[in-house]
Amino acid sequence: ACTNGSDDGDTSSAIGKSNTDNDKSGKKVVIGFSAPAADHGWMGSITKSAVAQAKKYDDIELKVAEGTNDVNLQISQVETFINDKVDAIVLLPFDGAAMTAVARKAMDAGIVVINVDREFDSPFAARTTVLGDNYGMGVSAGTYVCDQAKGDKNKVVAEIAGIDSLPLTQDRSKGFADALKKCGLKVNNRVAAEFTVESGEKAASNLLQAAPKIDYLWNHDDDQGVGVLAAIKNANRDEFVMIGGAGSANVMRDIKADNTVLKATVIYPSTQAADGIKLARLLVQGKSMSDLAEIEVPREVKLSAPVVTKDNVDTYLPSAFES
Amino acid sequence: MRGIVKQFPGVRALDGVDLTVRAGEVHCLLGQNGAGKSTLIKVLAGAHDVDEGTILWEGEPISFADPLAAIATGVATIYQELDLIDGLSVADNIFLGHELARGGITRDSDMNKRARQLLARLGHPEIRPTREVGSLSAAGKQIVSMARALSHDARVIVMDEPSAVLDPDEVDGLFQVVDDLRASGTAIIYISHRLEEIRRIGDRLTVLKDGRTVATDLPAKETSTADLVQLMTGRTVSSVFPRRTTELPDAAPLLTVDGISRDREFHDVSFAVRPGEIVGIAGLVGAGRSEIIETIYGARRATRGSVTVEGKRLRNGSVDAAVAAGVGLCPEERKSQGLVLDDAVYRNISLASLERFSRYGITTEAAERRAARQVATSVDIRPDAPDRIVRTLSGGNQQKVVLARWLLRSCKVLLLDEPTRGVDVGARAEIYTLIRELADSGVALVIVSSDIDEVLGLSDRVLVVADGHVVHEGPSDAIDASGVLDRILATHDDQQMIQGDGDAA
Amino acid sequence: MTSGDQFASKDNVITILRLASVVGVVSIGMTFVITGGGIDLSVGAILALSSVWATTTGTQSMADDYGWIVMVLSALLVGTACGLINGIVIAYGKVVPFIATLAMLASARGLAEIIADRKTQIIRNQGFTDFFGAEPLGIPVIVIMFALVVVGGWFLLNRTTFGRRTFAVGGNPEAARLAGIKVQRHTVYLYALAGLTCGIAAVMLMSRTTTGSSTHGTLLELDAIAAVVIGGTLLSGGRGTVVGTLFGVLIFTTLTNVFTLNNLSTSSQNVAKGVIIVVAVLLQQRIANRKT
Amino acid sequence: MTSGDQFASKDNVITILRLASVVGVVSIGMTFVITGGGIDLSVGAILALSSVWATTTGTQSMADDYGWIVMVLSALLVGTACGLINGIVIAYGKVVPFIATLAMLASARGLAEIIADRKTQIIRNQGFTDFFGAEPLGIPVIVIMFALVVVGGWFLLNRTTFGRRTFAVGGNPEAARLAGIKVQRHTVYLYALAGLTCGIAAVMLMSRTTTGSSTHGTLLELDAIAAVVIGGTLLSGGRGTVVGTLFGVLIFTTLTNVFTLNNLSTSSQNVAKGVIIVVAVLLQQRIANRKT
Ligand SMILES: Nc1ncnc2c1ncn2[C@@H]1O[C@H](COP(=O)(O)OP(=O)(O)OP(=O)(O)O)[C@@H](O)[C@H]1O
Ligand SMILES: Nc1ncnc2c1ncn2[C@@H]1O[C@H](COP(=O)(O)OP(=O)(O)OP(=O)(O)O)[C@@H](O)[C@H]1O
Ligand SMILES: [Mg+2]
Ligand SMILES: [Mg+2]
Repeated sequence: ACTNGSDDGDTSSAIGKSNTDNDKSGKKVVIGFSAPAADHGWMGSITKSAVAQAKKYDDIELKVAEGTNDVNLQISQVETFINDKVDAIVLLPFDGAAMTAVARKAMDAGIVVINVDREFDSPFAARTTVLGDNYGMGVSAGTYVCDQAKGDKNKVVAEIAGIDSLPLTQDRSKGFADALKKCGLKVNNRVAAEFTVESGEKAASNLLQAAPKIDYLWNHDDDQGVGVLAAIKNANRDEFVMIGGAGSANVMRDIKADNTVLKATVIYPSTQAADGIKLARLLVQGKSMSDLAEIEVPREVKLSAPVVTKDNVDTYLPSAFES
Repeated sequence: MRGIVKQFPGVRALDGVDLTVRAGEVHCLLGQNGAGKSTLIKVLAGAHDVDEGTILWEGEPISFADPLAAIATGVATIYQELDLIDGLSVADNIFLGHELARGGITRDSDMNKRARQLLARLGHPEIRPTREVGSLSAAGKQIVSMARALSHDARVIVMDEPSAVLDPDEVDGLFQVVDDLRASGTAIIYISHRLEEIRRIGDRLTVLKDGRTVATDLPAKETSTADLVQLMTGRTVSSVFPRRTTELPDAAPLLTVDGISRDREFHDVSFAVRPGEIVGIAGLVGAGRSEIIETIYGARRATRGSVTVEGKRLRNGSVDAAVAAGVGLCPEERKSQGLVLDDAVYRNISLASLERFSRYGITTEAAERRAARQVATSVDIRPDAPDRIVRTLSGGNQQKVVLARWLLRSCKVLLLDEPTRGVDVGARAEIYTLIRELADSGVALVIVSSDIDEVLGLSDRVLVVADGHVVHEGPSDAIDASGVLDRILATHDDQQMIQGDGDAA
Repeated sequence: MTSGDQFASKDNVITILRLASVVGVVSIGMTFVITGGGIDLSVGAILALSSVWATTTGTQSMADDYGWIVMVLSALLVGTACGLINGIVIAYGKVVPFIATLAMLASARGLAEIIADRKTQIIRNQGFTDFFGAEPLGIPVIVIMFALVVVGGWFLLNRTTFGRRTFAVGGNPEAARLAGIKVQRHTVYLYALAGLTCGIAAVMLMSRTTTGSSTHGTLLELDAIAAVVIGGTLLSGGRGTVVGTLFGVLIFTTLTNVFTLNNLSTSSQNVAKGVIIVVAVLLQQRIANRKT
Repeated sequence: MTSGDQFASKDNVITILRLASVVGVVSIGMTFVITGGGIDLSVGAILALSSVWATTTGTQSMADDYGWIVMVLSALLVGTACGLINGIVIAYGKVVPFIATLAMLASARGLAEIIADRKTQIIRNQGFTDFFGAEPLGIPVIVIMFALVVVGGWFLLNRTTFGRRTFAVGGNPEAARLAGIKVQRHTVYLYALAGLTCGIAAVMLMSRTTTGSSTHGTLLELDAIAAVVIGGTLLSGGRGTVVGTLFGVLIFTTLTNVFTLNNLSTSSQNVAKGVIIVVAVLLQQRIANRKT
């Protein structure tokens, strides 16, 4: 697997496989890129794969802004891009709603805005939106649990969420709860961590005390999952099945090795921004998506959230991100 | 004030005190360190609330819930511990709490003007109202405190040891102001440990002992010193300076100061101190005496010259080097330079001698306490409780703690800056004896004091400093207080002549 | 390096000022609290709570009836109320400011999350967005607000009895008390003032983001304190300068902006920022020493 | 409420102690710094840098050759070195501690990110995991380490000349200097000591999470300072208690644990935490007042 991910990492090998005319060098495109602080593996991979994608094209000039969790700062980054008169902006907002106004301003200034992962609040704020499916992620995890439980309504389900104040966490939890409801299960114990290893370990330690017996544990994020697994090991617990989230390479290797409680993970693609870069280039150069009959690039691309288990892990491992 | 009782955790600071003050009189309050004088006036100023007793104002009972109420009624107070805000200007400090303002917006030029008038009235027109108070010397701050008290047009003005940091000249100025106030019908409560001052301006006096009034309404001028000391301490104290009993050995100098200077502070100071010798430095406030001995100690860097102890030259500007060579300094300002206020008494005393009470860096507390207690008793720190937090001691007792620290550390050279500031007559005599004993045991001492009689009485040799220059050096029994002042004034005149010439040119 | 032209362009200056406005306004409030001998860790959380309170469906429907001023007033009120609570707990409860405001941080943000149900609340009131989004003479309204707060803060600190007393309370509270100042009451005012600036900053951030959210202003307290201290206000109280704080805010914001323009990685930026801060302070001291 | 049984079970007590260990060790170092009149905002970042440095491929392959002690030593060394830099900048550069350590925060975390390339570095050395994961007599090794640090810290602060000097330096640096204490050098020692505790805490966190990461210890500084202050150490310096800090740490950790046992949402936890902190401090003051 790739370790530095700078130019030719396998993070980008899963994308851009289709070799059509679209990849031929064209008019120079200046793209501004802004994302939240790369304070965990998934987010780090988002930026890395976007940069790697841009490097593949000699007609793209990418301006990467400092990753930030401060909407005020992120707004001013977009303002700076507008001042700089970039051609396109690929924006993964810290908070979609809060970035809507400034994104609209960019659109009004004639800049192509690609919204990634966290959706704006107005359709006029972005030309195209690339979305991971947070709700779908929860549903996938919940459905997997239902399948495993085989109708037993007494199974104990626990959940370790990510940063609780983010809308995406809400969506994931809601999807999970909705899916569980269908087979008569519910979340018995829920704690929230902060997407970091340390917080995962802390949250899991407390959770394992609160719930003496668990059957299924869904952890929203594979980064914090490293800590969750460590806590499980510290507590000497193995009576349950754990499902991960996001799909890091580490976790996939664990699933493949099949020697921990971790049996599955739900993918949340970290290549969304890379897709955004590609789409931005096409839009600015006036091209269309070659695999579609459509002349225009679609307004919304929603990526799917498949469940990875021991059986299909080999398909996904190459494109997984190193956290 | 009738039957005032004030209780602090563990101490009954005031235990039924009576005090009556009439308009147009200077009422002096006397008592040993820790007798309760400051506490009593803080009660009067509304800074402490009383536990028992009543305050009558023109015959009516009144209660001062907070300082504002007292000020509004007409009590202005100059506190013993300077209560100024370092970061604010002189004028702002004078008018703090009753700023000249219109609709909340300050009228700075008016305040500066009035401040200038008040300072001029106190004989200090040279203090600029816009100067930051933090940059003033202790004496300057005392003047500002007095200006603040005057700014209130109060009916009663309380002065808690206002003369402690002033030199004789300035005390004269202060007394002039006090006389004016008395003439205009203002009542003054005056606290001091200097009996001669009380003789000069006091009308009547009250003596406190251990939180109780032991005598009141005594005539200030007629009561004999012996009686007063008897009332205050409960015993008789001879206030003569202990004289050298043995002949000064003719040894090589222990401390040699060779031509040290600091720009704009002092110039070309040289002298030597032999073991067992006491050298006094006399001069007016602001003459630069403190700077000289702080420079010797390494707390300030000399721009020129050198300091040698036992033939070894000290590293310039290094306190560590001085301490290692056996030099100690009892600094001038007890609060800012001397004490760790929130620490216990014994720990403050042992601070400079920690190595002595530790092995491999681990402290041996029992020995430390024992030794600290011993020196504490020898300078008569009250109450005799080594675990008390220093902050809760009375001003004079805090001063004794600083002194005790250096008595505990066996130094070869001891520099004392105002060692008896705020110390009562009884304890003062004991400190004199201790200093003499130290000298007799072979320590070389340098003493700075604003009390010229004290400098002359204690020391074997005296240096007179004026405007940063040594203007006289000689045996202390060959000169008297007026001789010292003459020498200082002579240089002042010279200076003025030189300056005048400069202006003319 | 980016060419100087671009950096100094009017647009870019406006961008920097706009970015500086939110943290700037809060820093002015913080200047008062720190000069008065305190510290306020809860500013970011209070901002969040104010923004959430001012954008609930309830408030917004009232705003539809009575005008957007309702939203502004609720933000200011909530901010001031939180500041008042801080002040009362500190002045009368005698809880050290660090702990009292840390507790407020946790509580206010928690409450904001509960009220908003962790959702970002979108402002639908067009009047609000229009008013605060306007740019009379090319200068954004929130930059004008920032300027007014700076001027007002400077005046209050340096030209009024309130300012004098703030220095006194921070420099030596016991001396201030003996001079007849009601130290406790003044302390309450100081924290209420800081709360008010959080309310103002909340309105500004609401206009910038067109949202209210419980995540607004995360870690704002550190930025504000850093700006105040870099500006030369003593953390121990008694000495403070509004102009210094303004510089502190602008230095930080400009630094961030320059970094954005230069394509540096966040990590190297952080290393550089740390070094720059220390060097700046060392230089500042050198210069200050030379003056005296 | 959860039944008392579960809360008081031996397992749960061990869980709480284990959770308390990391922040606890750092808080002991912080107690020294704060008692000595300073503050250290960089502890979390130093912990992160130490953990990353000790788990790079380079260090780990050295550890394979020479034993896991190499990892431990590198964590301790890196921590102490960062602390030394803090101390030197503060004592000799005369930069206020808040700013100097804020700069260190930014730099150390940035450096950690660069070294780790933002990846979580997993510890493969079995010896390390086994040693620190062990539970002799049922007590986890890291809890034992925590206990040793507390006892050592108590002894150092209360029974040695070093401790005495710390109180003096924090209480009145000028008086300490004039009493012949090398104030600057002592200040350097204090920050180096705090750095060392960060290194120890890094080892503990590495063992707990089996990783080194640049995100370790995020916002640890706030938790540590809060624990120290709740414990009764004066933020202005001169007064400090190791036992108080221990209590502060345990109160915070227990609170979180109890909340989780009761399935409270993070938001309500935060609101409750804020209120409980203030009430606890108020009660503590009442009791302290009654005693004297
Ligand atoms: N805040 C306090 N807490 C506890 N005890 C106090 C406090 N203030 C004063 N005391 C005690 O009250 C007693 C009287 O102190 P006070 O300051 O009134 O003495 P004083 O007569 O002014 O002495 P001095 O001449 O030394 O200034 C002393 O024993 C002192 O230790
Ligand atoms: N911190 C300071 N900043 C500026 N000027 C100062 C400071 N301290 C003292 N001075 C000035 O230095 C000169 C010497 O002051 P100082 O009071 O130390 O003299 P002194 O002879 O020791 O008198 P005293 O014995 O009363 O202290 C005075 O003019 C004083 O105003
Ligand atoms: Mg007194
Ligand atoms: Mg002097």
